Amino acid sequence: MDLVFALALNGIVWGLIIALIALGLSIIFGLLDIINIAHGDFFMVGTVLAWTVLQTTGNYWLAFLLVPIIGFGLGLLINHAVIQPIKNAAALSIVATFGLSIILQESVRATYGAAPNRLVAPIQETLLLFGIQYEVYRIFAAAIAIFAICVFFGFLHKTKLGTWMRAVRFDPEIATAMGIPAHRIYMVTFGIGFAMAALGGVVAAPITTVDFQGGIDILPFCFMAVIIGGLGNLEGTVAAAVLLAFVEGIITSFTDPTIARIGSLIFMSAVLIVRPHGIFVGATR
Amino acid sequence: MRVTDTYKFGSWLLVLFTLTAPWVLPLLVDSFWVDIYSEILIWSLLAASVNLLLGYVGLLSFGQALFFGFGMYGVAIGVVKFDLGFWSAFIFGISLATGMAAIAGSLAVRLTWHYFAIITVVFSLIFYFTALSWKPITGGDDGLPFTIPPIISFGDYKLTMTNANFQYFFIVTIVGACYWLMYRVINSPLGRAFVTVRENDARAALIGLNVYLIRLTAFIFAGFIAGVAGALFALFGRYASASYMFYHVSGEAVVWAIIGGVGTLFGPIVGTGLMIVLREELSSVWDHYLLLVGVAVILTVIFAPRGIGGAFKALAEKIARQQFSRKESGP
Amino acid sequence: MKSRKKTEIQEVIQDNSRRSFLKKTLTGGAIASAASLGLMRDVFAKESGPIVIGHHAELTGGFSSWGYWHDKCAQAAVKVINEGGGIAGRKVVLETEDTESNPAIGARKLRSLIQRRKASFVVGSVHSGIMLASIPVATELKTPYFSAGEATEATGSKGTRYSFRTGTDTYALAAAGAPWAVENLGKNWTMIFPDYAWGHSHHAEHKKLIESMGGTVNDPIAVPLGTKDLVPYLSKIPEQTEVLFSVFFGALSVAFYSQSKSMRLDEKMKMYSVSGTIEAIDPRDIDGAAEGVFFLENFPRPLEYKDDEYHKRFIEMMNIDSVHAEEIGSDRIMAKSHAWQSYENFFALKAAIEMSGWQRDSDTPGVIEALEGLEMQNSLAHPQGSKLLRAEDHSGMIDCFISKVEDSKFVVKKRIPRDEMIAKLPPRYDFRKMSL
Amino acid sequence: MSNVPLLEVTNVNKRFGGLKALQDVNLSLETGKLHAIIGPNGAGKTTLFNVVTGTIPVTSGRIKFLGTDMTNDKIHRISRRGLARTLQIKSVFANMTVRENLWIAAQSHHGVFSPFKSWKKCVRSVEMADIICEQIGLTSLADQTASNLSHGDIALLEMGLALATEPKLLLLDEPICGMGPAETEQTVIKIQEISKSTAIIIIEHDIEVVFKIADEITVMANGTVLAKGTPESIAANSDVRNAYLGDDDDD
Repeated sequence: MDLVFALALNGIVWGLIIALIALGLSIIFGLLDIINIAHGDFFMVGTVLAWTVLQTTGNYWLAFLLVPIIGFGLGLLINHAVIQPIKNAAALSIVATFGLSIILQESVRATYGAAPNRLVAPIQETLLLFGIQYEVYRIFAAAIAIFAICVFFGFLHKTKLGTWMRAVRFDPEIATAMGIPAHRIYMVTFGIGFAMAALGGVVAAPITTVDFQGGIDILPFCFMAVIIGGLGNLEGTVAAAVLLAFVEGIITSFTDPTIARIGSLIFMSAVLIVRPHGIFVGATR
Repeated sequence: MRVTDTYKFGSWLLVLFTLTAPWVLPLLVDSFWVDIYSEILIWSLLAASVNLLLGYVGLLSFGQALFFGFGMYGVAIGVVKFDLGFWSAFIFGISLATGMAAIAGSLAVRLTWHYFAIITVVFSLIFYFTALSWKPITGGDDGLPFTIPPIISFGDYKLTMTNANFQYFFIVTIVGACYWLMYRVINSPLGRAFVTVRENDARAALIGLNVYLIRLTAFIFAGFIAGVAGALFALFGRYASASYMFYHVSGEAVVWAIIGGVGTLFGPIVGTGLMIVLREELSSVWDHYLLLVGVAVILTVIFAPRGIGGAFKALAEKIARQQFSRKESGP
Repeated sequence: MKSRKKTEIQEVIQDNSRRSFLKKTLTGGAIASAASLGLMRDVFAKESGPIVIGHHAELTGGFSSWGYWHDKCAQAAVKVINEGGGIAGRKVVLETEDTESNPAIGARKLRSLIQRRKASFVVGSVHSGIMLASIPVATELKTPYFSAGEATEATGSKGTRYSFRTGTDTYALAAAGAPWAVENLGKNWTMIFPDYAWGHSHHAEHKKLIESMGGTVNDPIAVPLGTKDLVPYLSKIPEQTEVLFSVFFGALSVAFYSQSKSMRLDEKMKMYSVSGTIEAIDPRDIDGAAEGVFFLENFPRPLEYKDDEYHKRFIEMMNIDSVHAEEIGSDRIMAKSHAWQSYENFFALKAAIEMSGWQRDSDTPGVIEALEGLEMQNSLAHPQGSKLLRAEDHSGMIDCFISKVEDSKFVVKKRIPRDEMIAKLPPRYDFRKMSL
Repeated sequence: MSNVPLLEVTNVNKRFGGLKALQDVNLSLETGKLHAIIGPNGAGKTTLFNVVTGTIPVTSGRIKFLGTDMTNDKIHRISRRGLARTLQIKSVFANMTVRENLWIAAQSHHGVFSPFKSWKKCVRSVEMADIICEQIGLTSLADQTASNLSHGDIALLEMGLALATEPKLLLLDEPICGMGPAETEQTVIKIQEISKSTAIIIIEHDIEVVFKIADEITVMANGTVLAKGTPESIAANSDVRNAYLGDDDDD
């Protein structure tokens, strides 16, 4: 029985990290109407940047600060070079981001190399939790994720830029008519989306290792959260990510995990068909 | 030259090349290119199935690899587990893919656009994971190699795909039949209905078209084409593997279709051929040639969203218009 | 030829091929006589251009950290061979194609090697899927194909007369390591692996052996693909487990070692694995995550555990240090337990080609017959050690090593000599029944 | 037969969340007339069209067309029963030629979508397309892509799309909205011509036009029917004058 508690807790912790990454995916979809296939690679770039910061400065804590900033910059750059030119053909965004994903993976392989590396967590202690030795770092990681998510929602609701972002998401035409610089909002949004994925990378790197293909596997999970939460529904995304990891954590202790994984994919299809706006209806839309 | 003439000329050139390739290619370059060309033809069917959906009914499927995989596994499992002959295995594979397309389609085409793209990925992921872990049947990620049964055997005389020329023409015949079928369907009332739905689904329903049924028909047809591609590729490679069902394979097919030009019949062949040859040539030159592939994809989307086929069409139309106006202004 | 200055290397190789030739002729039989006839023919035949050997490697994609070394090995082998006068006096041309770690592309690249680059023989992939996709192609194009993947099928149910492997498969790895591990590490085993073929076949082969030795095997834990967080799976490992056997690959492997370490699993049980899970990874880079883990290896990383001239020269050629197998001037770690095959297989081919008197592709059946049962002596051509390419199932019978990571260094605890392996590994297939 | 009303709307309600778009709408329209529905913005006119054509489901109530209940039927089924409509925001198949546009509309009512026959050989629909082309006066533009047409021609083409389905009832949603005077006049003449053979319900803001062409007028306000009658009786109705027309009179 203890194990179930441990797994449930771990599910929430892991879910919060996923939520952070998925939130980036969700705002990019919600505002720019872009399905970002390269989002997993944004995460991966975050892990690589964290590794680089650690190698050059020897200070892990610096990565928490620097990497999101670099990520934001990269996001602006990519938005300018790739996303803005296809704004009128958002239909093709999947294809463009697919190309972007190839480029990001291959650039990392060309510079950083193909061998995986481990990043040692800045906190090494463990504590006995419901019968298993649990890493303190994970709890810290969850705290960082919560903090970042709160900062983001605070930004969205309390600042002018955030209000503008919500306005653009609600109705871009009216927002533009009201004098909101939609173009700049799109830029910032993409930057924030990248920054959040990159921060997710820093937070998760000590758990998942650093590898140029590290984004491939994280992507479906983020999509699950975004879809079950409702495409573009930010609060829903966070809730769904935590819920999914929590439920999967518990299910894993009873049944064959691959069946659990397939089960959650089937659940996701059902959500898409029956409730395309997610299971949390009426939250924000 | 009128637009249609330019088209006809291009198509005839393609057909002529295809029919003489086994003799022309070894003379010009190398016999290896005959096999590459067969492979391009097969993969172009996968791109064509994407094109059918995106170019003709306006649905972006990111999961066509699922039906490719079903066609492929149908053949491999048919041969390995059920001891089927060549044709029965081939038909089994295609039926499996088409059947799956009917099931997946009946759910997927309720959705459109982004939602549709995502659900097709999800469907292919479900079966990708299943195939990977179901080792006794699928061989898992190691895949399922098999020995190809003879196509026809009269006593000692056996005709198999191990004969290179025969294999080539077998592939050409099947792929050709698929393109002929697509050509017929696109120019049929049904094909017009596809385009109508692509253009404006709300209006299409208001003039009495059953949009759901039309989309479903297109989806099943595309699944059938992808299934044929998969079955052919299994026969060509004597191998089936779950890795062909991954969404990256679907993604590549989308890229090929878009680079070739969606909404044109032969666009997928052009796109697939170009990308495969490009990869083949670049890979021996530069280790990180994938960077160029990625850049090429993005540049196409930005500067030629209608692809090579679309650009060609526009050019042909421009030439035709110029000649037309010249004729008008002439004495 | 005579006037060319003989290098030391040349001597070693010639010495080796002479010796194996001698052995062949002495063992007698049709193959041997064919080989000696071939050799006679070779003496009188004229050179007819270079021999093209293809290398089918994972230069990009998920296996590229291994592929780098396979490529380097193949280049070194061809260099050595050409410096020593080539094969049967003919220069060797190496053609390399990248499989992108993807079976679809791999199969195409194999065709490219054989048809376009005109390779008469192919030294192939370490990726099991690519290997299995390639064997039917190679067989049909009647080209001998050496693979290095661990899936048993390649030299088993899916193998053909044209497929060879000098290294170990899951069958051999289990036979080599499990008996020692059951005796020395513990009798209660739990196996954890990703939910795909590689893991499952290791599980199946090990389970059989462990149970036959009176050990207990708990329910296996198959981790779904794409998992990042292993805690839910690690926490399912039963308390009574004495030996935790894991088979992960690449990044997931690193994740496994670090996460199991941070859960202090290594304090409760012995951890045992195969070389593939730590290949191309430096225990120092993963900061002690692999500390105390036992690995079954094909080739020890430090020089000291196979301290001979050939190993030393091999290390020099690879430009790696003699303790961690790290490339000098970069932080790449050699995939030593697998990559040697991409070096040695060229020499196996050299020996067989010279024995059979191969002239052109139509003579290839002779090479296959010569490869079947080929004895290879510990030499610069075979720095991994003496080995036998078994006639029946085309499998290499080699020495294996069980190492423990201590202080981020591999320390060999036990060497399993190849004769012991031969005894433990009865052939399960006989490809010689297939026609050529 | 003649006793059966063309369209019978009984107690239809439509709610969007808390908003009541239609409240207990009752309407019975006879065949062979040109009906008009007028009312201020937000009166529920377009919503009424939407529920009648099946674009959105009703919350409660029944809709009968030629005596058959078709409440919440599928859009395409309703269309095949003989109910065609145009949209307020003009919508045609932009990348198809005028002829193809009309052809597909005709074909959809001939029902057969053979996957193998060439579409150009479906003679009946091809002829139908030509006839409609003539009728709406777009014959000279028949091979033009629809996206190249002028605004007025698109409105005509949309009407043509509806006509090609050989409807028994045609719903026109602001057909002359956004047209210049010349185009308006031309279109109004077309509508009058069509009304000789097909029953029409028209939503129109241009009161002048409505009173000129309509046989019968229904006035809607706040989601309910306020009044129904001949143009004369509507003009004389004091409720209507107060609620709606009154403002016009003050000018």
